[in-house]
Amino acid sequence: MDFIVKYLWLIPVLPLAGAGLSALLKPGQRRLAAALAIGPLGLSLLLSCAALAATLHHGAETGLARSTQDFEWFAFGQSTVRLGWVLDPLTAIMLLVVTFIGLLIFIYSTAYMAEDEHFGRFFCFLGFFAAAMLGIVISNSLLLLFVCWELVGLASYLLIGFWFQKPSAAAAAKKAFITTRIGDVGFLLGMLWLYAHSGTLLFYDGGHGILEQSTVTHLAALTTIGGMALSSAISILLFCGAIGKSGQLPLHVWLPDAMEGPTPVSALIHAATMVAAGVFLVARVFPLMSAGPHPGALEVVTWVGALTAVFAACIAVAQDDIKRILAYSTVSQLGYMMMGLGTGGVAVGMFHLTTHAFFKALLFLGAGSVIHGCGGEQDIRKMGGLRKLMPLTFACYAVGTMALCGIPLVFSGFWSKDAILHSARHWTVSQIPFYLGVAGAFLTAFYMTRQICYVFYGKSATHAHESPPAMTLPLAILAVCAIMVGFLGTPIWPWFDSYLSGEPISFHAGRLLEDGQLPVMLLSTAVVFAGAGLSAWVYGKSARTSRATDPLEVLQPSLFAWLRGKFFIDELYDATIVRLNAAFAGLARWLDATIWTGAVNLVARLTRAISLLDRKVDEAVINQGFDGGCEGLRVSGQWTAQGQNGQIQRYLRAIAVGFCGLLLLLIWGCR
Amino acid sequence: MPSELVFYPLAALTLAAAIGAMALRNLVHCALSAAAAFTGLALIYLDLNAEFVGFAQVLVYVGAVAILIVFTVLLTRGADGPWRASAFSPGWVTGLAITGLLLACLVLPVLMSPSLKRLAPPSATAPVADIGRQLMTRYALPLETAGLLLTAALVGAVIIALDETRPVPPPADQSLPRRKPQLEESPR
Amino acid sequence: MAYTADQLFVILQHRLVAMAPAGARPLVAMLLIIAALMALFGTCFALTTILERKILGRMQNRYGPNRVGPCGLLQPMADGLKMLIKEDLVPFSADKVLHFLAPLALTVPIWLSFAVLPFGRNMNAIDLDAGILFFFAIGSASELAVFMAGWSSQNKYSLLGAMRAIAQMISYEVPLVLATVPVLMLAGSLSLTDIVQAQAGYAGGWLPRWNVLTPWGLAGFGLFLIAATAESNRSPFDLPEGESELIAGFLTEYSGFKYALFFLGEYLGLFAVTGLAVTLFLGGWQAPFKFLEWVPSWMWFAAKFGSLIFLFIWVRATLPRLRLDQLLNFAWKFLVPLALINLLVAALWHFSGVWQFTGALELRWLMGAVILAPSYVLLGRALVTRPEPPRHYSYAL
Amino acid sequence: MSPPLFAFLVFSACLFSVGFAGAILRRNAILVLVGLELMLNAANVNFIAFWRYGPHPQALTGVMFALFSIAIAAAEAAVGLALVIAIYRHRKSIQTEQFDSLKG
Repeated sequence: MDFIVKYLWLIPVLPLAGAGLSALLKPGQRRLAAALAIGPLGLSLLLSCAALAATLHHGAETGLARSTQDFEWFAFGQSTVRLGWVLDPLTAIMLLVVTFIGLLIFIYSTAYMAEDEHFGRFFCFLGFFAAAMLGIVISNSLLLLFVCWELVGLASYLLIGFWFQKPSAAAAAKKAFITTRIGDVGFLLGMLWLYAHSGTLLFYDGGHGILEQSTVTHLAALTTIGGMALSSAISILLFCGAIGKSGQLPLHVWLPDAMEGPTPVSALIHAATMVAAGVFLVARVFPLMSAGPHPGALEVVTWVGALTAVFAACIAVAQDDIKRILAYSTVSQLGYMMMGLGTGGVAVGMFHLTTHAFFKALLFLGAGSVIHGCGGEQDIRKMGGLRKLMPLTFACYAVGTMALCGIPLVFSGFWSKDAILHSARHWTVSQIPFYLGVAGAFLTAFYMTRQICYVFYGKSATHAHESPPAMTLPLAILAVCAIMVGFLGTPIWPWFDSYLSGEPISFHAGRLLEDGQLPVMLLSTAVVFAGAGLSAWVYGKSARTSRATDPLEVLQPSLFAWLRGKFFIDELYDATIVRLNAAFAGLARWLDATIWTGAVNLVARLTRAISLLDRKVDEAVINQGFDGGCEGLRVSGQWTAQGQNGQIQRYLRAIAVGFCGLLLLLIWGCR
Repeated sequence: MPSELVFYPLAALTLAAAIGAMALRNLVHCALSAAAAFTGLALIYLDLNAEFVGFAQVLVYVGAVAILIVFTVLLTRGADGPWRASAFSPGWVTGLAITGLLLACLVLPVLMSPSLKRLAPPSATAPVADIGRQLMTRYALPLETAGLLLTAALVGAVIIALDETRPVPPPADQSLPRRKPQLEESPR
Repeated sequence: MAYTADQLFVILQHRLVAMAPAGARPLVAMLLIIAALMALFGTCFALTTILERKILGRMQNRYGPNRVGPCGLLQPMADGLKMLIKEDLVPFSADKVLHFLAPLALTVPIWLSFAVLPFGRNMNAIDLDAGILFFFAIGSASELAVFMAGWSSQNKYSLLGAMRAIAQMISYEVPLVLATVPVLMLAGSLSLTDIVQAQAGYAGGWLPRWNVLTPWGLAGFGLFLIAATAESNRSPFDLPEGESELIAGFLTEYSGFKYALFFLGEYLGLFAVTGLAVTLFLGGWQAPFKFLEWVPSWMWFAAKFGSLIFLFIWVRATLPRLRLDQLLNFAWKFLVPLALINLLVAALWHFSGVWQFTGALELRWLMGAVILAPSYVLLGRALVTRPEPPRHYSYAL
Repeated sequence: MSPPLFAFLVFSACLFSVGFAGAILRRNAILVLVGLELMLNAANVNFIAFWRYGPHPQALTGVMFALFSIAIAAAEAAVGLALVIAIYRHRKSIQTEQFDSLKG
């Protein structure tokens, strides 16, 4: 444990070094660039496995395994800023998820990007992204986490705008960057506020860290505006950052646009890892969030998550772009995770994060395979019948879909979603999130089935082909994982829960029947089958016949327009915030051009008048005196300069005479 | 134990060689005379039991500095030779007077202080091992500094004396006389 | 018996000194040694000249001198006699004093340098604390003598030869001394007697602890031999006297006895560096095997000395002469860096001397070889100038 | 019978003066440098003599000083003579009175 903690920093530094090296490569060295991304991440994966093994081993001995390693970054005045990294179950599980999925996506990218001109740059950015993400995961300091957080933002910007020649890609990159910055302002404010009260930003520091008992109780005891506990206020500000990064309402607008990036990027960043960073942040600062008798922050998290889950699922129903549907689905699932965190705690949210990472990466990579096979086509209405042309992709995609919908007992999504719904059912504050969650589950099944119908059934419209093994192999691996991971957190054998909390684990089949588990499960199963069945009934026919108009559009044109237009949130922002901003900018320009310029000109005129006066005085009085002085100096200088005639031997003589004088003075003068 | 029998003749010879080095008209003779003076000094060091310094003196001064001087003399031939009107600077009378003053200032205090009349203690040696040990301990920093200085001097001397005005051979196709195209188009 | 044979000359000297009156004994002892050294190396000089000529002859498929005395062995006597009775020519414009002093200034210091060489157990004239420094200091005086000879002749070939000789001797003195430094470092002494003592004994009971039997010693021995060949102006480094280019270099204007003195000086210089090589690298007078220790120490020295002299003659017969730029490049760009690297290897060898595990010796050897072999190859590569690419003319006239 | 200490000091003073006279009187820059070397050597004689006659010869301070002085003198000679050669290249002369570009 100590050993692996000592070298934990290697996990992010290895991909970073690989990225740095590959930045120096010539454009032609494609194999080397890929190797420099994949190799270090493979090593990081091995180290992550070792870290997980260490926590398991250590956890078996002493309960919760957590050890940290800190160092001093810099000191100003009396106080020092310390950074560090932490290894605990949360870190270990997240490390494994990020490195494993990242590695598969890297391998997938070698095939997907094989034709791209800037292959090396892509892998350089991917490695950089992986490094920053792993930095977030291991950091033991909110400051270090924030730094990596911003680096992740940068990497995301670079990767979304990878095809920056496309104006839409450049705009999407900018949008993603600026939108997440809005959330980060809240994050930064919360961090500063926290530092002002606690004096440290380390999470765990032998009892002094911000997540440890003494600080948390101290913060929870203080109150601030509106009688809210200080810990809750700070947590809500930190949660703003998570809203931005995880695409929660109302800052979700960037995430669907981010699909302009290459599909592996969408899979890696906008499905599996980066957007999960917000969830991870909430999980990390959970002790702070849940402090006090009335954790207001958790209520905010729950409501935001529940609303986002349903809201995004609604939009996904009416979209046509295969990646956009998945993007809204991601937003929706992230809402589920937030809800799980708010109602059920770290384990519930993190479990859904883990399962979601696998099956959403699978879906995105599957979508990428479809797009690759169809020659860059993304509109699902123009696809069809791919089931026969791309059988392997279809099988994997189907597994991913079933996992996302939560088909019972076998697929991982069922178990993690069930855990969230179960905890929402038992939430004491309100039952509405539970019902919203059930509605979201229905919608999820509905739109995913719709997608399957459009893409894989019906008559084939394109000449698609199966993708190369480097793409299908990661798909297969992820498909297996998407099934298997769910068994880590069943109510019968809640390994995931006990691992994160450090409690002993037990196998207990009867737990399935206790505590209202069974009704919730049955309800969610019924809802899922209802949604899938309805969708299959509606679209199964139309997929075969007309594709131009959606059946829903025929039924409910105005509702469908709202959904197709994503509730016009972007337009709302354009009309309000962006226009307000432009108005303020115009005002500022006017102020600058008239008032400030006038003032500056006035000052300039005044200065010129004064300097004219000064010049007169200068010429008449000072120059005369100065010239006289200079003349005197010049004459005396000329006279002295005759001694310095450049002849070294003359100087030597002078030195000798002086030396003799000093010697005589020393001998006889100082008696 | 330094001996009068050795020292006085040696001192006289060394001084004579030094005066020769400074006064002879032929530069090569001057250089060789200087080398003789350096050798004489080395022998005086040996007489004073400073073996190591004596050998170092021969190695450095006779083996290196004298050769350098001789080389410089040969490389700067034609600058001035024995055929020039005077080998001495103008104003040599005052120069000699100043030298006399300097000599008096140096010698008089020595002769006037009685404590300097003492004789040599019976034995004092400078074993090489002790010198080496001290160079590596107490004088390690000066030793390193001297090494750095010598390296810098080596590089500096090479760079200063490097002949950068040596004509660079022009590229192959420019060294050939160019055929002038306008020759054919010249008006008749 | 073996002891008597070993210390034969020492005992002889003691007996002879004991016969002198008490007051004059130190003087007599000194004079005896000087006389012995002069006689020994004078004979050695005579023998080497005839042997060299005969060996060269054999190697060049001819007989060599075979007319004077049995098998031509009295040839040196005849040559010496000829030199002595020849007229001593001094050019008209020569600087006569320096022209006279130059051969003396060359020969005398070299005689002095024999004083510190240990020829056998207890057989050295003086055991100086800084013996090797003395050796090199004295050796550096010969450069000035060469210059004197070249300059005082007032002949352009003489001057060019002298300049070449000085440039060569200065350049090769650096690798010569640098090749010696590891030996001094490892022995921890500048005294030649101590250096021989440090090579006593047998590693593993059979391998003599001679310096040449270590990686740095082997490399250093090679460097030393090359530099020594150049220092004594022998082929293939005989440019200063290259008769096909410079007539005879700084010797052009010398004849008769003065020429003989130069000739003597050069051979004595060769003997001195050979003796030093034997002392530094080949274990001096130590026997190569334990069961051969009954052979007197001075005989071992003589055997090693003779073998090295033969090696020099062999090299002279084998290798062609270098060009001046090749010569200087070889010294500064190959020998000096390699000697510096060898210094590092010697230091590693010294500090790895504390290893006790089995296979340590092999590992130390491997370490030395791993550093030295690639540096040798790379430096050699860098030294070889690539042939110029074919000149390209855009158009010909 | 050893010579008294002041004999060495007078000798070194004389040597110093000879070197000094050469340095200020000779017109040839090389000989100016030779004069400087002689002056340095005169100082070395003092160091060695004081070491030999001093109360603590085992401290070796004088010897050490002389050794470093020799090393520095070698560096000085190398750089000085290189300068002479460089000047000769530019001016075809090494007469000291012509080196007066640095006059006031």
